[in-house]
Amino acid sequence: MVNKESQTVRQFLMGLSIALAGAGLILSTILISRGGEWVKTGLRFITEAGAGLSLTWKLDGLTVFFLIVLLLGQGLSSLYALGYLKEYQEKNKSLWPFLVNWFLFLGSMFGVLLADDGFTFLLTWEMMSLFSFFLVLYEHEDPANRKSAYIYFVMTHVATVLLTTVTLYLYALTGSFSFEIWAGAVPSLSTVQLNFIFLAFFIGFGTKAGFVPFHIWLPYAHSAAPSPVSALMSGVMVKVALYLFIRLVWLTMGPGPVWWGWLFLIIGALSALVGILSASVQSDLKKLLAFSTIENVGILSMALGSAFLARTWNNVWAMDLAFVAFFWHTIQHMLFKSLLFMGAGNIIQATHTRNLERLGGLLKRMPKTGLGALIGIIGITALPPLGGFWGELTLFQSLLMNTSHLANGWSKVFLPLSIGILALVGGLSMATFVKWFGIAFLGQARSPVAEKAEEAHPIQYITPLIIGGIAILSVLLPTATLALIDLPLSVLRPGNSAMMLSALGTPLNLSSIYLILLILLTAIVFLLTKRSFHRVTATWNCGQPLTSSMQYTAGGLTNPIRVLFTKVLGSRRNVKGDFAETRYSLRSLTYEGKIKEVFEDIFYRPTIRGLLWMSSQIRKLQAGSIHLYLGYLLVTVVVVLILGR
Amino acid sequence: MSWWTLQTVFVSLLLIAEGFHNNALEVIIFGVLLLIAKAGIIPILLRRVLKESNTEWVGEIYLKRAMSLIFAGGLSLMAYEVTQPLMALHSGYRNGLAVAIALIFYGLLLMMTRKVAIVQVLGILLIDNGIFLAGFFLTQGMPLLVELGAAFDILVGIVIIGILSKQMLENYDSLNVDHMRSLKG
Amino acid sequence: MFIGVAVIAAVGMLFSAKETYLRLLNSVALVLLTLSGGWTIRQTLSQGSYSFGSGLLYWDALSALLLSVIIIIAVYVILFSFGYMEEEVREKKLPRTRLKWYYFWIWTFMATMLLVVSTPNMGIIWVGIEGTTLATTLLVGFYRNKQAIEAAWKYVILCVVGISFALLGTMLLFASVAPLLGQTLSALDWRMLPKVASQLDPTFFRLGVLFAVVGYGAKVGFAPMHAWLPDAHSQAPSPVSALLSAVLLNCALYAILRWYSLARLTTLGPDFVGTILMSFGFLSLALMTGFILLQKDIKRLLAYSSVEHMGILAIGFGLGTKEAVWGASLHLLLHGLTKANLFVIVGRLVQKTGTRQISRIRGIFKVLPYTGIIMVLGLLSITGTPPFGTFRSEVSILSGLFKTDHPLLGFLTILFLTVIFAGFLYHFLQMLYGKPSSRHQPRESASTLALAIPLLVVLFLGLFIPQSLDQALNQVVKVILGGV
Amino acid sequence: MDELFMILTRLLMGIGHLAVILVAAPLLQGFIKKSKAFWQMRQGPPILQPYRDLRKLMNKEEMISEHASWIFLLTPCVVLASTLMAGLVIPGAWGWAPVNVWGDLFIFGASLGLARLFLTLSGLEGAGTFGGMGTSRELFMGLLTEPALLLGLIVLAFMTETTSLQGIITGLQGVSPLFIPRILVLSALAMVSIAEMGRIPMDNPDTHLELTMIHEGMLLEYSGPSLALLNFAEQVKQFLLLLLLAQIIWPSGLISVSDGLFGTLWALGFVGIKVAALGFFFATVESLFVKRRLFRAPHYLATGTASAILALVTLWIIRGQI
Repeated sequence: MVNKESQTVRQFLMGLSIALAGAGLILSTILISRGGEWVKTGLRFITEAGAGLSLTWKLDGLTVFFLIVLLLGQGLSSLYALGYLKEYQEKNKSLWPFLVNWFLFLGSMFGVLLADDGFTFLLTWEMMSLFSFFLVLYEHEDPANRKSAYIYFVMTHVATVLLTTVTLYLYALTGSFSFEIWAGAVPSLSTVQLNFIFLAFFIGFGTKAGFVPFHIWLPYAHSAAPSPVSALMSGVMVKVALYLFIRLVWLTMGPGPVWWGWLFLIIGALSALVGILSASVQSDLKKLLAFSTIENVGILSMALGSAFLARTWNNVWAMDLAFVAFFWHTIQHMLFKSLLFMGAGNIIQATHTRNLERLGGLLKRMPKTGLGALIGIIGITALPPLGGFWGELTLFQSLLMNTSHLANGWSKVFLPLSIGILALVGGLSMATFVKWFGIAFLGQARSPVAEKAEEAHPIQYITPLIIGGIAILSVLLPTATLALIDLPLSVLRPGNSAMMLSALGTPLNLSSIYLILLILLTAIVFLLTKRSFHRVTATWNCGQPLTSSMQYTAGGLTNPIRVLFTKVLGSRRNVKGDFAETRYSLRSLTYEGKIKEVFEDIFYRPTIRGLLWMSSQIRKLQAGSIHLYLGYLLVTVVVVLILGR
Repeated sequence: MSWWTLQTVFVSLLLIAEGFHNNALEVIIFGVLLLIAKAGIIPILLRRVLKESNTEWVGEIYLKRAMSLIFAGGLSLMAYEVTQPLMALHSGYRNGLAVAIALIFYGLLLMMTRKVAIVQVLGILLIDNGIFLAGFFLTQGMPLLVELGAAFDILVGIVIIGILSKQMLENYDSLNVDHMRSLKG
Repeated sequence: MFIGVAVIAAVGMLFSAKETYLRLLNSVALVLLTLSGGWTIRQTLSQGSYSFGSGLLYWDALSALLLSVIIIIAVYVILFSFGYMEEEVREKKLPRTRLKWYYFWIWTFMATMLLVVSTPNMGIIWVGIEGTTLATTLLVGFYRNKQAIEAAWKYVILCVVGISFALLGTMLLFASVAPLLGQTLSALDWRMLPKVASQLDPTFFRLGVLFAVVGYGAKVGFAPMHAWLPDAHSQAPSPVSALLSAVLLNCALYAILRWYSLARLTTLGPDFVGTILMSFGFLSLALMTGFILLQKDIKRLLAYSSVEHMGILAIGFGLGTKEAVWGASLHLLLHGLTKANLFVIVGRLVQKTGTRQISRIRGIFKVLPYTGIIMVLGLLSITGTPPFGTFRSEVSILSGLFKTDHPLLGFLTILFLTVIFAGFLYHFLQMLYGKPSSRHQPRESASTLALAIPLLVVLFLGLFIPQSLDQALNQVVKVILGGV
Repeated sequence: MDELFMILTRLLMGIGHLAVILVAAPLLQGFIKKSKAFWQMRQGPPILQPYRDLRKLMNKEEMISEHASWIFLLTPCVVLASTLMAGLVIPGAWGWAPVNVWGDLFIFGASLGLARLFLTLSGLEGAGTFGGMGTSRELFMGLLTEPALLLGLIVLAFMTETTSLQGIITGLQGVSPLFIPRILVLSALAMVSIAEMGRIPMDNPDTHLELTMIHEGMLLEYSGPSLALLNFAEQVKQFLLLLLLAQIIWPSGLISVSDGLFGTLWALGFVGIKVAALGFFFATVESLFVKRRLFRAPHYLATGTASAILALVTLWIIRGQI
């Protein structure tokens, strides 16, 4: 039976969330259209927290851009959640924990984006982690989800240790939390201090953004969360972390040594490669998407790195291009990743499994979801005509310009190599998503659940289609998108960037032409070939009857990759054959491929083991014997007397 | 045990003597009270408890005699070391203070090494005496209110510990502290 | 005067063990306590200080802070323990006749604590602290089973021995003061002492302050002298545990603070005691991580976290910068509230599930949803997660660490806090979710949420700190740092 | 007014460009078959055979697997269309490409990528084993070829300081044909395009032996017009790759109006000769080598990538910038 009360609550609150998002978007568009100095200088708000502490907020172009991303994400995923939550409600699971934390989570993300001083930042940042943690924990019936949530929260907290340290360190140095004053004090710091601060920021935010090797929590959390939350976390939250890189490292710490840029670039490349490799061998519907998030964050970080390098080599054009690539990709990835997570959500609700090996042939049963997902994978694999490609093109261009701008040095080799890596990543991501889509939607159903799947609630397939529409629009009207990107750019670079944008717009402006031409050509070809009549028959299978077990499995499809990258993935296979009398006639064969979580094994497990060992040693102090305790007392007295003299 | 009683008597007599010496009445009264309380009530109470507990308490020690002697020696050195800088005291009193502090340390050591609950009580009383001795040597007696409070506290403390040890007898039917090791970690 | 109230109440408790009688008497006593105490606090804060009975009792901002903590928590805990103890009696854990003893000792305990915070005299304060030990011993051993008695024994032995060092310290102080102020009671009065602080004989005073800090430190439960604390706090009836953790420790710390603020004025210099405090605090913090990470008993978990928070307070006060001391004073209040609330709610939990083993408590949200909510709040508050007030106090303590350029110490402290957080989170997640293992499945009403009031206060203070409180805390800072 | 005229001319020229590609592609295929036959001492099919095959297939009835969905039907059109899009950025006979903005060299690879995406997807449509096999191997090949292709083009871009293919081709005229980086790049691109064209030693276009086939595996379910389109698209792709190589080896510059009609025709014929020569070359290579195992492919393509990187390094060394 359906619980009426919770239904109305659901509809009302989610409607509210959507309405708020819409209002916010309209408001920001008005603000932007009014233009004015605030884009550069920023509007300030102050809230008193008593005891001489005041939380300060600031709204400038950079913030507005990310706010728009956030609002877009909020609106879309709320719309989706409106349909998605129905299932919980039918299971009579209380929606309150979800709804309350949903709003608080969104609110705290707003806070992080608007924060203008260290304390406010810490406050909102921690709250963001906290409430997203609760959201991840929403499906707590499954112990695995609890574990994921725990890993997530602990990781973010460890990262926050560094952030708190730095914040307080700067506070101690400057006597104030305000970012401006920090920025003013930075020049007086020694390089050692600067580098330490930078590293702390890097690890702190990098963990939240999911840089390799701090990424291990991300696949757990993003796949354990309910799909709308995954969409929000992958689409928006990681971007918030990247935003803080720009706000605190680029704007506050100013130009640093060259190796900062290289760090961004290298870690970015590493993240992209590792992320997509792990994704390609995943067969968990949502884990795969989560890993691909790591990949895209890597690409974004490479864009940042290129920008940093360009600034240190004062190469304005490359810098602008890098940032255009960064913001463009931010928007596109937000759209496509949320779209894909929503598709995954539909599949999961329809089949109640996340395992690709049990899906198949869903396109026939859930055509509209499938359409959305198809748009999604074209976008996420960075193929024309959709947005993902044009972003990468700009990134390539900026890397090239950085290279040719350099007088000499090995950098001229390494920068192009990073492009090569990106190309490899592109190929891998195509393999990954062909697998994701093809195995799930095409061919035959691999299990009864997949056979019985039904199309999801209308809202749940309309939302992805809307997102697809927005994505296509962003390509059809590149000038509008570029105008949006101009906002943060004008904050980040001195001087006016509008002229530059129009000049540099050319390939991006081409995007609309490309799209139209492609569709045109396809249509022409379609019309010219008079597909007079066709017959539907069985697939040719050498005359054997075709069973669903004959198609390639998800594991098999990317097995070549698994074999090629055995070292990186630490993949192990173990095949057990059960032979009849001769080893040429086989009764049954079981194949089991494992992927080691390399980084978990290298870093994390040993650390935790060490920690627990230490605490077990410490616990031995409390042995229960009063004589021992008296001994402690005596020793303490003696030691204090000796030291205190 | 009886040794301790003797010591107490001695300490309190010292106080009374001091009282007569600079004819301060309250000090005398206090000394008398102390004499009654410590040399009278407490020993009786402890004996009562002891009778009920049929624990023979020989050799229930952690440290060997020799070891504990060494420790004691070290601690008394420590006490001297600590008290030497107190130049404001004239040397006799200073050494006396050292003795007193050493006495406190011995008490602690005693409590550490012995297993029987009662001995731990003795240890406390030893420490207590040490403190009063120290008080005597430092300043001829603290303000009366404080002295009284302290003495009262000790008295109550002993009573409560007595009650506890009765309960201990009920539960463990022995006064051996060594049984009580269940609370760990 | 409220000391009188407490004493009278204590005696009154002994007459009858009827439920109605006890409830009535307690309520009356609480009302009187609140009124007189509240009035005193107001007087104190408005005039800066307030004395009573020809200066025999004296309060300044610091005492007022402690006083308010004592009163608030006492009211909360005693009101809670009505229902709790009745339940215990119903479950045949206790004979009804013992109830009167329970309240008797509680109120004696109250009286001693009130004495500690009301007297301006270093000697009397010692008497009071010793008194608290004695008053609580039998409460710790209240269930009279093996473990309870063991805990009580360790408690009383260790504390009495420790405290006696504090007495020695006091005597040394007296010895150094007597030549200046004479052999009178007022020689130990800290309205007098600051005037002569600079002329105190450093040799005496140094020895004295060392003994005093160690002695009272044993009562506060600084590592490694904390050994008695988890035992006592875990074996006592939960309301008593709440009082011990949330109030008594603070009182012992209060004694140290008095010495500290005096020592800052002497020739030893402001940092002498501060350094000792900080090292004790840091040691406690570091050691507690281990105990908290691998803990099987939920009440012990809370007890160890009390030690940890005492460590934080010690660091904060020991730093001696305005900001840090402000934060520490705030933290003292907030930790009291939080810990009291946690012990109360956990006590209820233990009562309903019948076990203290974390591994046996599962699926609280299914069985006791409201308790679950309160526990989540408590978890967040005790681990200093925003937006709770503890976050703010800890941040200002930490920033003190950074400002006195110990960035490394600061980093380590944050790290330890995080490890402790991880431990807490782990245990609480285990308990909150999963399959409820307990046989009986008690349902509960939303009225449970009323128990969360202290936590809500903490939450509110995290978002906004009212003017009055801020001023009060600043006065406290002045008292401790000596007219900074 | 005149800009409208400009746009119209541009459009017309673009259509012409595409038309040339469309017409020439099957011819090239026929020529290559012929030259292979020559090496195998056969007479071989007539050069115009590919046209006939296409026409025949266009009129055949089409069969569609019961498991297939609309993507299966859409694929041929998209593949052909996106291959043509790739054609838009390659300067043709007159050294002019319809799309020439900076960065368009990336568009070439990406458009081929789009084609590959749809092809691999519809390989899975049939729910059979062969399609899956083809898809899996094609994806594997794809991710190996892309770095080599991109790096090779990038080196050229550095050589000529532009990232538009047209600019590169015109720029290459100024570079000596024996310039070492250029040769290295050529070898890299040649290896890549062998893989991309699906020829020995990577793939075997002539057989349907399931152990060897990659590209044919994905096409296995197709028949009739769709098959025609896909084959046609393949031929176009092949032509484009050869054209690109030809232009890199011996670039033909932008013609101007001054050259007159003869000049334009000559340019056309010239390109034809270049491409034909290359085709013959690849036919030879194919006849000399044998197909390799799939897991040898990485080594092969790694060689390609390596030579591209080598080209980069040597370029900087020669320019004295390292």
